[in-house]
Amino acid sequence: MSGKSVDSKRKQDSLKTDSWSLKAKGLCKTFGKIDALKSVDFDVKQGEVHAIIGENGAGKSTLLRCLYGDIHPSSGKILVNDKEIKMSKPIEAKGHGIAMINQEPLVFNDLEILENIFMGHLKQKRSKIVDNKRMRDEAVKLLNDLGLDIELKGKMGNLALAEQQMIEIAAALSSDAKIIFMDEPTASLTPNEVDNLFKLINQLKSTGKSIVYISHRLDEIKEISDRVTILRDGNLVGQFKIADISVDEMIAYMIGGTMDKFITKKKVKLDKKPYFEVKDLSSRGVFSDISFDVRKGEVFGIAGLMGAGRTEIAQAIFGIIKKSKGKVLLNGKKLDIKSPSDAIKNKIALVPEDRQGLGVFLKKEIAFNTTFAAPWEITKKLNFINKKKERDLTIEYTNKLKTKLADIYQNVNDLSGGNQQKVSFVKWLLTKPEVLILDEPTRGIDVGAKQEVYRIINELAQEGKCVIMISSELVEILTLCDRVMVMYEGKKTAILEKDDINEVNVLTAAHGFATNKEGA
Amino acid sequence: MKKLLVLLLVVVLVAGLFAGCAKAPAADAKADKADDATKTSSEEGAEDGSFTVVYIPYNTGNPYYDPIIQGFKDSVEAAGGIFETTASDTPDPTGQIPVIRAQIQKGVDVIALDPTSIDALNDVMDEARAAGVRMFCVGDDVLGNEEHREAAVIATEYRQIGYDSIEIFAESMGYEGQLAVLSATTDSPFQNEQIEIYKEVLAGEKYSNMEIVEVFYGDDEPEKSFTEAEAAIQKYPDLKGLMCPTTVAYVAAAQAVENAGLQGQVLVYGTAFPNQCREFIKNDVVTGAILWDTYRLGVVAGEFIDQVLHDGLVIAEGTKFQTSYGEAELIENNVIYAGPPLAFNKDNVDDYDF
Amino acid sequence: MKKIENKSLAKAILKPGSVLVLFLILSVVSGVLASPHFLDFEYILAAMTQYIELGIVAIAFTFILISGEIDISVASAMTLSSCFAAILYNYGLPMGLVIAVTLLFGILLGLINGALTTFTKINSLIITLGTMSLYRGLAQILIGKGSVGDFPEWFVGIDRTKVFGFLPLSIFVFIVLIVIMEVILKQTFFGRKVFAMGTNDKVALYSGVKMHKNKLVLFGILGLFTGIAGIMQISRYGLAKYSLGLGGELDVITMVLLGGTAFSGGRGSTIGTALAFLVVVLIKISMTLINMERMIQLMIIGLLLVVTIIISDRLHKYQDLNS
Amino acid sequence: MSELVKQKKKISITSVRELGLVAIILILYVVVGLIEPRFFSFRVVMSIMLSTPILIIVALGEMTAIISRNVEVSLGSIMAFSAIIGGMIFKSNIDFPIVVVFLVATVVGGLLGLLNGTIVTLFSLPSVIVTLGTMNVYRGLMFVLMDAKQIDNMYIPRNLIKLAQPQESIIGIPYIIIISIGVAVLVSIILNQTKIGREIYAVGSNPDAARLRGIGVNKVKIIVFIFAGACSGFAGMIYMARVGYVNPVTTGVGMEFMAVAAAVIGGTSMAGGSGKTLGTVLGCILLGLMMTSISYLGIEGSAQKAMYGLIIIIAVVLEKIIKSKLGKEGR
Repeated sequence: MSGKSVDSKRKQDSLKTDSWSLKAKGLCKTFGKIDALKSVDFDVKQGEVHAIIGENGAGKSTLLRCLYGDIHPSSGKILVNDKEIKMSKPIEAKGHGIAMINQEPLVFNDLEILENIFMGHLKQKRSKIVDNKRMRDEAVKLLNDLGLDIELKGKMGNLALAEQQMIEIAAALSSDAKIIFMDEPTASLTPNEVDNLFKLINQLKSTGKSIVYISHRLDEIKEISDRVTILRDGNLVGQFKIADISVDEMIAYMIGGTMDKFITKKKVKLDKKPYFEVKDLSSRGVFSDISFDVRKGEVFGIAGLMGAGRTEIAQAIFGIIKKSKGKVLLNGKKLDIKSPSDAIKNKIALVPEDRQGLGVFLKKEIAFNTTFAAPWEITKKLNFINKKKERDLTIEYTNKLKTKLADIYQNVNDLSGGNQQKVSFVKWLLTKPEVLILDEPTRGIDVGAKQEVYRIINELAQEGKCVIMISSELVEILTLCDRVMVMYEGKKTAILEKDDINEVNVLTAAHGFATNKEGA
Repeated sequence: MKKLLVLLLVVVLVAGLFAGCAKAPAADAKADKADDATKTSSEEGAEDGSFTVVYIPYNTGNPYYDPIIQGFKDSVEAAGGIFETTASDTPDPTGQIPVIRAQIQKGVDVIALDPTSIDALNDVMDEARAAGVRMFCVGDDVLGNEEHREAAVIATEYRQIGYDSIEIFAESMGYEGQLAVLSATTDSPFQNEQIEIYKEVLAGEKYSNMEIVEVFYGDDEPEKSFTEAEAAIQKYPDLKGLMCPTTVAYVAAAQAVENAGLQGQVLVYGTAFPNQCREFIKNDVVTGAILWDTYRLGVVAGEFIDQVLHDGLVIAEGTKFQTSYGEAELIENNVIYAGPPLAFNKDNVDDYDF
Repeated sequence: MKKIENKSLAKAILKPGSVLVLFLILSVVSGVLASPHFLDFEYILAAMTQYIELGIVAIAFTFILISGEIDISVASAMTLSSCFAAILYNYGLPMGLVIAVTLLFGILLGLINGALTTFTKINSLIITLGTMSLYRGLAQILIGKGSVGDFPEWFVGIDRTKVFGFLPLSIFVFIVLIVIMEVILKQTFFGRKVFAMGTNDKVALYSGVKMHKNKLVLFGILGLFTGIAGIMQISRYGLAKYSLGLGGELDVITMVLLGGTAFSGGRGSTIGTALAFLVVVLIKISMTLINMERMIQLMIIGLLLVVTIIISDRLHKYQDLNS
Repeated sequence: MSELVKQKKKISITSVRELGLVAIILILYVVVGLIEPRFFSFRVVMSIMLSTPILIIVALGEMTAIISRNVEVSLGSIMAFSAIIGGMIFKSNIDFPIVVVFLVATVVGGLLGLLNGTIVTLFSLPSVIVTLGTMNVYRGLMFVLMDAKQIDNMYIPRNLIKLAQPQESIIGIPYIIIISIGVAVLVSIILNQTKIGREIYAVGSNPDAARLRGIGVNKVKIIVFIFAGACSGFAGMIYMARVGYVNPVTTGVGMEFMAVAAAVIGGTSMAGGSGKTLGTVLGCILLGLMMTSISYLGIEGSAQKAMYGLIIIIAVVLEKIIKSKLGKEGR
């Protein structure tokens, strides 16, 4: 009873609020040497869905975090109702009616679901005691709107990722936010859940709320949003009414001109027999029965949506997460890989996706990083380090990749994103690998650096290495790969041969629908 | 901004350091004077009367030493000397050795030590004497290693304490009933000696109706002693007496009895300061306590050292000398007893304040 | 006055190392101001031997901290080893053998900590908080309240046997160990792994570092050093006692952090720790010389620790910004 | 569906811990009783209960700190410090209203906690190391304050000591037990029923999420430290009532350690975000029972330290195993 009245009251409030707006003027943000945002203008009107698109590292999330007060813009200003506001903490953004739903749900595993919904704005009785009844009533209402039935008493940690995401959305709604930022909210949702979300979004629009929506799924953008802002490498490259722009145009703007302009695939003749094989590899609860093979000189792509289990396959092969079943063969002989060091011994290398978190030691010298994965190259007996050898090798390899650096003894975090990525490459090239697994090799680096990376990939193929490339960027998949495996929720949905590799096939398979060339 | 904070904190640290040292110049300046004196004429250096005595008790924060230090100070300063005291926080050689070394380094004239170990301190004591420092034990002695110090001033003949206390207690118990002992640690020599004496005495005819049921050990830790005392009371419902040869245990036992509301049923006796037992005596929780005059110990020690340094008092068995409490004598192993035991009860407890 | 100080400090801020030098000067100055008996090389050496065990533990502790772990059970482990040795000797084993076995025992204690942390993935601080009192308690059980002594002549007095006629043997050992460990840390690839693990354990793992193995080795080394320290402790006192070195872990942590090792790991040097050892010891010496109350000494050491971590923390952030 | 099943399992497991503790306590009590029949007596139960209040109050403060992903090791010093302040007031005027002194001690504790919290949050430093330092700083301070002297029994008002005496009690339960129960109830209300209480859990469970939800993480942390300090200050008065005197060197040494042990045994996760008042109280009772049994059976007291250490290790390892069995990582 009371719950209903409260809820309807909330609606009226938000309806009553006379039109308001959020604007950003000339936002800039630099991380160390990298410009994440270069003077970007942005604005949201009341009751609209405004999408932001762009490739990884184009600055979408950075923009959102600035608007949410999570990070301070280096320059530029943010205005609410044309009044400039200064935010030092998210708590202040909240004060301005802004709520945020993160890419990976940030939740309190140890707390009850109910509390997860209201944490940060818990309802109290006059006695300063938390009013569980009132919150429960509101929560039930919310979850109905979202078409969920989840036991509110349960612990958050026991929910599946998708459910956690929905709870986060519920949380944002419960905070009476006027504007909600959604950073790839559908990344881990099933089509069914996505529909519910969209229903909800439309309902919110009708109640005068605004949504800022980030997604890689352009079809979704087309479906749900009113306007779209396109970013590339931190620059604002365009802002359109959704009706005025087609998906292809969006892509063109995102990658800056049509793809073949800057990616070229060097032809390499592949030998017949597979060199590196994976046979029904499984890891409990993550992915299952994955089989594929790679020939010398081949670039083998793995495509799929975020959370489809691509990275995990790489980790399983590399001995970081446990394999529950299946085997890995190199040149016909079975490999027993329990840890990365085993993998390295077997001439396998993994250039991980999270460069700064997994790829390089930011606070160590370039030389240190370059030689770290290949100790045998620079150590004498009693594993003393041969400083001269270290220097020579570092110089040789960094030059080979045209890494721009002042001094091989400077720290890696003084380098630009692209050069950091090159160091991460160099480190692995030094181990003289036969098989290279590249996880999102161009994530968050500028166009120039991307071309460099593509060049390196081509060269590696020409040197007859097996290259396995995991990528979310269609462009790369479509142009660089000889064959592509597409995954959906931990399962292989297709292996596409050269001629079948096109956007339609990849995306359909990536969304879990069989392609005509299923499992070829 | 934050850098400023850092600077501020550095300044604080520096301040802290010097605040800590602040005491130093005052105390030390005097020490230097004394020290120069000994330098100019190390042998007969004491002639100008100015001499430095450092007393090193078991540990700091131990109220037992307050009166000793007071008496020591009074007598030494009366003789025109400088009295200092310092100690470690842990009552063991780890703490005492560096402290003693520091005194040697400062070239004080006399080190008066209450040894925390009968054997671990031999080397450092020899070091001191080799460096021309007069080495005495005050309070306790290094049994079996007497050759490493010159003489020892002991508060009283501790065995006598044992005999007196058990007799007084037995009398108050009416020479009958169960008796438990709450001691310090399993290997503290003084307490163990006392317990032996109790047993020896209770073996006698007159005490045939009394028995020591068990010995508890409180490790001289307040809480532990307290728990042990309670355990003793509950374990032996017919318990009539708790004998506590250590002040910590005494307070704990008295408190436990009072808390249990067993005043009069379970008697408590043992060693304690007047200030510690006064309340309990007034509330009839205990009949009294026994100790020795710790102030007197300090005075006698001071006067003895003064006479050794300035009146050529020979340190040898049988030597007699005058103190403000009368005549004292060096007995076997150059031990001096400062005075007789001192028993407190309702009547005399208010005459003392320590 | 203050201004000038601030200026010089502001300069010093630029390099973490210089803060250490500042502290060193500071401690000498305050020592000299405190007592005219302070500046006496022989005495300082002699006094140093009273804290040398902690210094030795601090060397290996530096490694652990750089690798991103911590072990606050070191003082207890040291004392437990010494008590263990004493018991062995009283069972009639020859001293030489006792020493060997004790060192192994020390390694074992370290490995227990290491195994518990690496395999359960529980924060090493919590584990060692437990073993800190476990080890101390075991020592107490082994020895009881008393002390065990009567060691052979040749063994007792490592602090009084001199090498080159002036240098106490224990200090000599200390110096040798520093040199060895500094070389391992800076010149070998093992040293690199130590830094790597502390800088970013995930990157280290991805780069093929066997985390479990290396962490175990590190805890083992620390254990070995506590064993050595334990032996030296008995040799110095001529007896073993469960309460010896109580609270030493605070001194050790202070030395290591003061020595410029980042609490978060990935940065540090044994040379720095050695200098920090000097600072702490000099301060302690001067404080003891002026008969400062022991509690106040503890307070000042505590203060030193807090201030030190604040400064080192600031400096590292500052450096990352300015590099 | 499967979630619901999981939840049931989780719920049962958490409540299993409290039940398990009760069981362990009973079993231990019975076993000791069988060895030493006199153990089965009201007096003994009473003295076990009497030995816990100080620990309970400090441990609840420690628990709060741990829930917020901090470890406070200066609580023992804070307790002693507050007790000393209280004692000095009584020494100057023994008739000073006890309630006021309780208040003063609590405030003093809170202030010392505030200092810890400020240093920790202002410089974002690990709380253990900071409090490890202040632990000694506070000891030193009170030592200077007292000029190395202790506050003797004679200066403590009888009425305070009466609080710890069975004969002075409501329906046979001494006041300090009632007080400690009161504190426990209060703490559990604060932690479970108030906004700040829940935010403390949130901060411990996932600081980043808390920050993004607009919770002032540092504010919460500081409040936690103040709270822990205040608890210890209050406990200081209980200490005076029970032990009857305060000594700047010995009082409250190792208290923080016992407190951590009690909290961890009670199921407080060192990873932060979870911990129950009831569990911690039971943990305290278990430790108190152990202490009493040890002296009762005349076991060499030296075994105690070792046992506490062992218990802590076992407790955390069990915690971990249970968590991983649930397939839920305490991040």
